Amino acid sequence: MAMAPDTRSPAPGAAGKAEPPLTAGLRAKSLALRWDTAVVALLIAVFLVGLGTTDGFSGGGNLAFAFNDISEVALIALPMTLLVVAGEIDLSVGSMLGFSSALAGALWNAGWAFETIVPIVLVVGILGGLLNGWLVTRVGLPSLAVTIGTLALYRGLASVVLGSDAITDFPSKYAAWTANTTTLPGTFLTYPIVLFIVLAIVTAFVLHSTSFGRSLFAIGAQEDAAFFAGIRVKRYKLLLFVLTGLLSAFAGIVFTLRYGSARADNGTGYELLVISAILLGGIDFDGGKGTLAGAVAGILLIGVLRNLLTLNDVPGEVQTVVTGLLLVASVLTPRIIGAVTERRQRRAASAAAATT
Amino acid sequence: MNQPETGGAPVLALRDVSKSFGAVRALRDVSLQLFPGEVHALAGENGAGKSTLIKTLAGVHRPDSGEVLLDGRPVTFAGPADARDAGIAVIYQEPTLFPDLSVAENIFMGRQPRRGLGRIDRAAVRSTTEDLLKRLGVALDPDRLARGLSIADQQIVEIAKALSFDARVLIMDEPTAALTGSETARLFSVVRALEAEGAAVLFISHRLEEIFRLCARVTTLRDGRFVSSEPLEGLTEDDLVRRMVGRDLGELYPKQKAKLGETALTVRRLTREGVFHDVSFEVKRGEIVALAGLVGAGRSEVAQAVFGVDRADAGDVEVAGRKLPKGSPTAAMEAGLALVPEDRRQRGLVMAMSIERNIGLTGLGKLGRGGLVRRALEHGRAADWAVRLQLKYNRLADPVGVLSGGNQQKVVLAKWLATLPAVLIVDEPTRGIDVGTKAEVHRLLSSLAADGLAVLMISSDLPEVLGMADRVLVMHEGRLTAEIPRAEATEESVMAAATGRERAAA
Amino acid sequence: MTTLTDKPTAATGEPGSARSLVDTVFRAREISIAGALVLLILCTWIANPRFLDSQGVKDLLLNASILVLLAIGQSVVVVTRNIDLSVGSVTGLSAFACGKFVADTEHGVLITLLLGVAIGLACGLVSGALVSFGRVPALVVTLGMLYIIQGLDYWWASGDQINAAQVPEAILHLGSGSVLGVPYLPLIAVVLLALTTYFLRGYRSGRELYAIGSNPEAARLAGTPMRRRVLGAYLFSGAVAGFAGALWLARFGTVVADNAHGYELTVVSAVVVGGVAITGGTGTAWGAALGALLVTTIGSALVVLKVSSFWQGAITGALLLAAISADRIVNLRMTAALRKRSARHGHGA
Amino acid sequence: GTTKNDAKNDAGGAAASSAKADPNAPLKKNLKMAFLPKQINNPYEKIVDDAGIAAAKSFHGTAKEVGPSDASASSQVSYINTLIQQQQDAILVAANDPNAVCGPLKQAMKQGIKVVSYDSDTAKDCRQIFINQASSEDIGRSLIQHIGKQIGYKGKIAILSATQNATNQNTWIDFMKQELKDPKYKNMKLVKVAYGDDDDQKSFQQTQGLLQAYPDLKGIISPTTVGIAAAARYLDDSSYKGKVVLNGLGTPNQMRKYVKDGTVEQFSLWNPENLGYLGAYAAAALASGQITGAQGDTFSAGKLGKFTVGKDGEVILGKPTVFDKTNIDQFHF
Ligand SMILES: Nc1ncnc2c1ncn2[C@@H]1O[C@H](COP(=O)(O)OP(=O)(O)OP(=O)(O)O)[C@@H](O)[C@H]1O
Ligand SMILES: Nc1ncnc2c1ncn2[C@@H]1O[C@H](COP(=O)(O)OP(=O)(O)OP(=O)(O)O)[C@@H](O)[C@H]1O
Ligand SMILES: [Mg+2]
Ligand SMILES: [Mg+2]
Repeated sequence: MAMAPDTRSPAPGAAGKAEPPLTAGLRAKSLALRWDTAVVALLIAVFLVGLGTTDGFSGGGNLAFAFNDISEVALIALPMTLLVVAGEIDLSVGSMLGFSSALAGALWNAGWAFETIVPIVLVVGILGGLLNGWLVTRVGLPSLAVTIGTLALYRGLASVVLGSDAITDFPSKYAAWTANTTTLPGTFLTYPIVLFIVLAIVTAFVLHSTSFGRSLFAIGAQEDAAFFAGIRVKRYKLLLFVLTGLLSAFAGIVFTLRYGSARADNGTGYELLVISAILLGGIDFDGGKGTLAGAVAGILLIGVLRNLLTLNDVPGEVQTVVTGLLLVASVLTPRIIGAVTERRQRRAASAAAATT
Repeated sequence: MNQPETGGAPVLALRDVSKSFGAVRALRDVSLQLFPGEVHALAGENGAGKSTLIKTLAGVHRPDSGEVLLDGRPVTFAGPADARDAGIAVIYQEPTLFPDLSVAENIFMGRQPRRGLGRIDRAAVRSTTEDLLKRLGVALDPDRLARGLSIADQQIVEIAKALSFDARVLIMDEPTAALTGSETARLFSVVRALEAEGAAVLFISHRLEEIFRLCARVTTLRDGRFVSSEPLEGLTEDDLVRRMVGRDLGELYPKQKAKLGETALTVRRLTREGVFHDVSFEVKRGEIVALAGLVGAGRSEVAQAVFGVDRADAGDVEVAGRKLPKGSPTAAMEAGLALVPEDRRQRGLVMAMSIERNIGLTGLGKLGRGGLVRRALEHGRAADWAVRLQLKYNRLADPVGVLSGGNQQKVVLAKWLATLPAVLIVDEPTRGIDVGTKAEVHRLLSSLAADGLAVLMISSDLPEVLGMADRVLVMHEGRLTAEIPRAEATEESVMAAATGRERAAA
Repeated sequence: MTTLTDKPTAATGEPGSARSLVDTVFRAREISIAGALVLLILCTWIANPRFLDSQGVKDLLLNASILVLLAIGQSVVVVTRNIDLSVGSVTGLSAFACGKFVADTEHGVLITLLLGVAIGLACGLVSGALVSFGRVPALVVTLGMLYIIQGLDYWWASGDQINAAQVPEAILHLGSGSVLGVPYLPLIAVVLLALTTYFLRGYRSGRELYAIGSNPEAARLAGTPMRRRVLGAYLFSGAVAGFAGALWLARFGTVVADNAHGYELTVVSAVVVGGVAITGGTGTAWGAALGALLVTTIGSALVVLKVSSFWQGAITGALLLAAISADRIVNLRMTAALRKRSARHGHGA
Repeated sequence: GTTKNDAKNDAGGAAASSAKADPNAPLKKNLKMAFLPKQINNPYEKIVDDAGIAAAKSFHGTAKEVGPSDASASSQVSYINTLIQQQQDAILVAANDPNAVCGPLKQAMKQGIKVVSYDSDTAKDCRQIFINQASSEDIGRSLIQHIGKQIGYKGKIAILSATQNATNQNTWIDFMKQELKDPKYKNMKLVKVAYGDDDDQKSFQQTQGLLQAYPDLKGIISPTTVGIAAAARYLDDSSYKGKVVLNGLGTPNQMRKYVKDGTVEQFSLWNPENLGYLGAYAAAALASGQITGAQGDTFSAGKLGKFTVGKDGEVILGKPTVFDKTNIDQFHF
């Protein structure tokens, strides 16, 4: 039996500098093991496969179309990512999109100027977000429950304002902004997508480099601890719900212009699409984990994959299955990789222990 | 004290067990033997590997190498259920209750007595729980939900749970950390009874006097390595400390005499109905005021109401003469208040976040300009405080959840000290901290006070209260019952006030 | 020594009275839903007495039955702090498969029901295995399963439809027939509800489901066979969904691929309205069943009250929100009252 | 600002074809065409499209059916884009929304792809031809005429429609309302239009609700195959059987049981197979240059004979068939 050595060995790390360095190799390895990196890789792979195998994938404005086609989902997904990181969820986004579209249609039909309609609709989006946020932060209800309720409510309001009408003939000078034929000169980037890229960069910056973003991770991971650290948990959550409402309403306008049709059922089922896109990107539904890059990759992956499969006449139901499989893979793969490395590590550790 | 019979075989033993978590080698070739009818202490600094060891015994961790022996035969526990079935009862360091279930159900989960058709016999569950709680001398209602129990009550439920097993081996990881004297005494008498019945008990505590009071043998760990295993008889506290930390310790309660400055914290007629009433006191700069009392007296609630995480129904709080708005921790922090909460896992730390981010969390506004967070500043802040508090860690980017309990407590302290507060409220600052670190924490508090910090310290550790405080406030059932200056503070006077006997004493 | 108070306050409230208060608070969750339900039915009945004539009651019960079944199944999963979003798809698949199975042949009722249950079990097995053994977030996995099962169902059906005329009379009878004036479907739902409640309250494994939902880490340390229990919950929910699919066929006769499409959110809202916490650990099967009853009754009542179709959605949403908010606010009030009335009573001091 | 009135004038002109029709041009071989139904899983659409695909085979073309699995306005759009990329010769679309599909369809026409709408029309300038199953006016008015006769021109009636936005349904309902203005219906009153969203269960419950809300209801018209089947099923085992008249549009296979057991006396529908067949031929005629979609163009559609393009590029299949006990066994779709 070893007896006590009489000098205290400094605790590892206590000196601060003794911290084992993260080698480039190690960092690369831990990065490679993360799902969000895998999604980016998958996205690139799908893209390359598309270029190589499918005529018409890269040509004739198809890419512009493919990306433009997911612009509403993508726009909503940005604030939703923040919300999910903070441990909440908003299932009412599709309905808010529909409500915004219906309201825009009703006002347009009543002869209002489009320039007036847009701010009004955005304010309504903010109010919708406020209601969600208020019920969650002040009344203290779980967001899943609240937003299932507002999902029904907002969709219902949409049909109240517009009934069974479909309003058309929106001003072409605005509609052109959302068309997949109008792109940033020389690229396949349509304006909604350009806006998405700008907002995504801003969001990434906010989430990963600011104190606000840092707080969101803390709130999502352990709300109590964040609150005890003086973070304004409720206010931040409220803000996120408002942002989500705002962008959903904005997406409603984009949708209305893009399809030239305002209807109460626009965007039905979008909530699950948005959620799947960001979950696919490795944002943890339990909150506190994920990167915006992953979420963006998840969104784009869904868009590109869908386009590619449709081009190859893969029927919709198979695409649905593929989406489902990807979702399952998105959570299962990291777990399997983790389990395998852990097992390998354990074997290495016991081998090391055996030799000492 | 019982010595293990020399011929008796150990009921439970570890042979050359090693366990690593990634790069951290928590246990290296550790052996331990538990004999029937023996109370065995496990000692070591924070992070020495004590909890890891008992989790290995309990089947939570599987050893990388070496083996667990039950009655001399090697066994492999696939999970806690296997260990439980083998007659091993464990009280983990952190309470593991089901908040939505009643106390009785918590105690008997998965082992409820059954009636015909395999149905649970509710009446039996309830009455057995009542008996157990009576045995521990607490008047907890078996039907009350575990949610909202104070840490101490949670610990008592844990103890009741472990006792309900009638186990051959009882393992307790710092069961007394949250308890006060009387409850501890009651626990010890129960443990002695078990000992007499022939159970083997493994006991972990950072309070050395408890080890000496209760145990016959002690096994010491240091940095995951086995140091010694020997009878306590003939050992002094200093010997034990030397085994644990590898050197001699200085003075235990290094209280510096501080000059009292102007009033930093004023609490006036603070009331939260049903919890505490009409609490008024002041803390001056440079002063350490202890808030003592029995478990559940409402001390933590007062602290939380002062800091603003709970809303007080009446009364107000002033920091340096400025009144704080009600219910806003953010405003309290801006005014220079800091609260180290008692429940570090839920409230003190974001367990999944890295050490540096946890420490940075209280200073997000100061880690860069315009809402930006500069990682270098964040890392620097964390590294600085890690050194000052002698934190034991692998990498600052590791999640704080992998640290040992005591080291987690240091991170909470670091997180709050880094805000350079004017008034520091610490709720059980040294709970679960080893003697060495405890002395460091005390030295730190003391020197911070000497530099003009006002400290309000809530503690259930009476020696700590007496050793550190300039003034002792005592609470009993939600009211301040006494204010005792340092000179008059004795174990008797504080306990008298805490149990409501203070009138007789005064 | 300074004496700050002259006498310590006596603890108010006996442990007994406090307990019964606690009990009331938590029982109130179901009671308040039941109250809302009764109120809704009464109001509707006053406005239109036919709402409660024999045909009306029969319709009300029949409408709710399948949702009640699904809500019971879902509640068992939600109690373990998980969720099963695939129930709609499973019900749809099972309904279609059973329809295909019986179409133009003479298969018995029992075998058809068993087929439905088997299909549900298979789906539940996959979801449950992924959640419990793969230890992956339930929401993501079951959302994935929702898509996978739906896709397979569509692919298989490819636009096919089974008509009531093709379904054997015996099966249709199960959906519309009754014994002593009570239709079969609600009876089945009540039986399942009773069994589930009995199991959740009276058996170790039932209580363990609550333990897992309340604190998974503690449940692990307590040696609860978590994987088996969670898998069990999913198997149950899957089996119930499959069973509900077979009943769907019996009830509606006509089945296409997208039966019960989008039903998952209705089921989840029923469960939540019924007081089962989405965060696990609390709630009862009969609360969930009441929630389901309330949700369907709102729908039926609006039609009977001649509310414009355009308003129905909005009112349903508003009522859902009102129901969960009211429940929550009552609960908060009661807890606060409890705090004020019973200061520490449980301590040995 | 920009208001509706400004916008009215700026609607871009349709891609009016300058080409001239050549009625004698032969049908081209190897034409590629695609059916884009409202929803891929709709049994009725399936019958239409399968018949169309078979018809294409008969003139040595290839046709396929692609489409979304939900009947939402927007989901058809990405399929149209794909069909453009695939350079189909013709697209046949049953529009979920007359305007949402417009932009891409115009793009398709610009690239020389012929666009035929069937079953549910798009906006007029977004397609060359609309194959109408029967004139909308005929459908709407005849349903009222039938039910009027059945209930003796007296009592309350209700309509059980599909979704609130279904164009064809709403057009028919408008004609029904116009027909009701005729004095002979003065004792009949349309009390409610309910929406079952073409969802079987929802339609079922709506029927239930209608009957409770209006206990003295005499008749229900459900101009949708899903709705009428659900309503029939509800009536079949309710106490309302035999007391409430149900009429509308349904398929014989779905309704056979209820016609035979007396729940439903009669209902009507055109032959969906012929609809698909005609659609395929019309598309081929367009792609071969036989017609341009202008009023008065004529083309021959195989076994169905000659058809003439009417106003607004509309081609009408014919009058709907009325099914009852006497003839239902002759039809199997
Ligand atoms: N799950 C884990 N993952 C990674 N490291 C761990 C894990 N659990 C423990 N460790 C590390 O193992 C070492 C021993 O920890 P352990 O909890 O056993 O200490 P302890 O002796 O119980 O300390 P304390 O007195 O503070 O409770 C510590 O360095 C700790 O950080
Ligand atoms: N979150 C909570 N919800 C409900 N009741 C609580 C909660 N926290 C504490 N209590 C109750 O309030 C009373 C006062 O508890 P508090 O924690 O303030 O006591 P304390 O004097 O600080 O004792 P301890 O040493 O346990 O911290 C106790 O009866 C406790 O059970
Ligand atoms: Mg420990
Ligand atoms: Mg306390």
